[in-house]
Amino acid sequence: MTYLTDEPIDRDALIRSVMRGSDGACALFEGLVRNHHQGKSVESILYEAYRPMAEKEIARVVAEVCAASPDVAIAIQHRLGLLKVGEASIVIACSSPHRAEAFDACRMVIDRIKETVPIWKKERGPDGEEWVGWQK
Amino acid sequence: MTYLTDEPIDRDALIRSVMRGSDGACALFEGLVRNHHQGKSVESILYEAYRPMAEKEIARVVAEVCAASPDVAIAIQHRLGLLKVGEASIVIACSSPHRAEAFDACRMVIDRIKETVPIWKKERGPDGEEWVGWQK
Amino acid sequence: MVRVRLLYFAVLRDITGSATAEIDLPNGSNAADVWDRLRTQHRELGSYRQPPMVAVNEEYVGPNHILRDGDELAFIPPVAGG
Amino acid sequence: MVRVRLLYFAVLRDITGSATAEIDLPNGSNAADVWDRLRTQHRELGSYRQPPMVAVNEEYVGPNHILRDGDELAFIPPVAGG
Repeated sequence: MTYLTDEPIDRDALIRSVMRGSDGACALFEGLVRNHHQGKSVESILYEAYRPMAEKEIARVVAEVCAASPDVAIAIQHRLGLLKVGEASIVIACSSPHRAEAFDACRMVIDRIKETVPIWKKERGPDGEEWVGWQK
Repeated sequence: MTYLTDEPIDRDALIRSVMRGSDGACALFEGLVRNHHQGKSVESILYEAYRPMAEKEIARVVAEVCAASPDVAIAIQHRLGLLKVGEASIVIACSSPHRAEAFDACRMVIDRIKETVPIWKKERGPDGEEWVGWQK
Repeated sequence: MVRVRLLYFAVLRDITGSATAEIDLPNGSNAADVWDRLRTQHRELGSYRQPPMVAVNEEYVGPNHILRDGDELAFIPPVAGG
Repeated sequence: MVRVRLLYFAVLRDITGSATAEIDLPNGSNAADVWDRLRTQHRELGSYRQPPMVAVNEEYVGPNHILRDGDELAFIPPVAGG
């Protein structure tokens, strides 16, 4: 499986891929490009990755969360390239027999991805463009 | 808005209805008919509601959660009637500028709906049928 | 006397065999009194001394809520939505 | 001497103006040494004494990780995925 994609993310396909007859719950998280960040107006975001390493790091996050919650099935797609406001940069689907595990896993996955996966974003707006997290 | 429906739930429409340009996160919860419950095999579930009261109680849950998290937009559909394994009985979409509020709201909504909304389910399987939660 | 419209849902509809009933009650009757009457009529309810949750006019109320003429009363079996 | 392939991403690619470079280093050099060299070449990095996170061969390592011939080295600016 590849976790990175250059195309719009197919949410329904992702959910279908994790659903088993034994699941009573599916928690989904979508990260969206929003129209502002730290007081600045945002029009689009360019996402870039160190692709092979990002794939490995996401796989590591999945393995860790699955080890902690063995009943959960997890699917993830992270989009790269230029995204407009309202488009999904990441979709995470977690299914489980019970909802607590599905919610916990979904949250743990997004928290960890934001910490370690080598993906960057450059915000573009009327005031110019800037790599997020890098102080000039 | 009506929260109850007799048709399969349109997840994408629900998500679209909560998404605003200021949102950076959307958390979704789906409750699914699963193929087992308390050791018994399940083939389908019949959902029934005290409709006008259930609508009011869901609206009350939404109002409470929105009061606690004013930045969150919430959409809910609960399906009634006969559902097969794998079908969604409820879909809850919560969008927010940041993910913590979206996750918290989504979880609070499903927890409270399960506590107070007058909806019942009758599980059907090879061993017969039974109203869930009612001890014989 | 007050006349109350009683709604039966889910397991209670299965047990009573009907979805609604009109019942006449002495003034000052409460929901628990109606439940006691149901228990004497349907032996499947015999072991349920306490009524399940009670709704009057689509709002939850306590079991001692006094019923008024024209009220819509529903006993709410354990809910299982979601 | 060891030869290392250096990858530049995001803000570092913008600053250096290239995506990759081959660099030769004395034996025993570590990632922090390479960062120091970059800082002398690009004044935009002057105030960043500590290197950002370091990856060698697609795995995170510490800044004192000794580089070997043929290694792929990447400095990882603050990540912003999700």
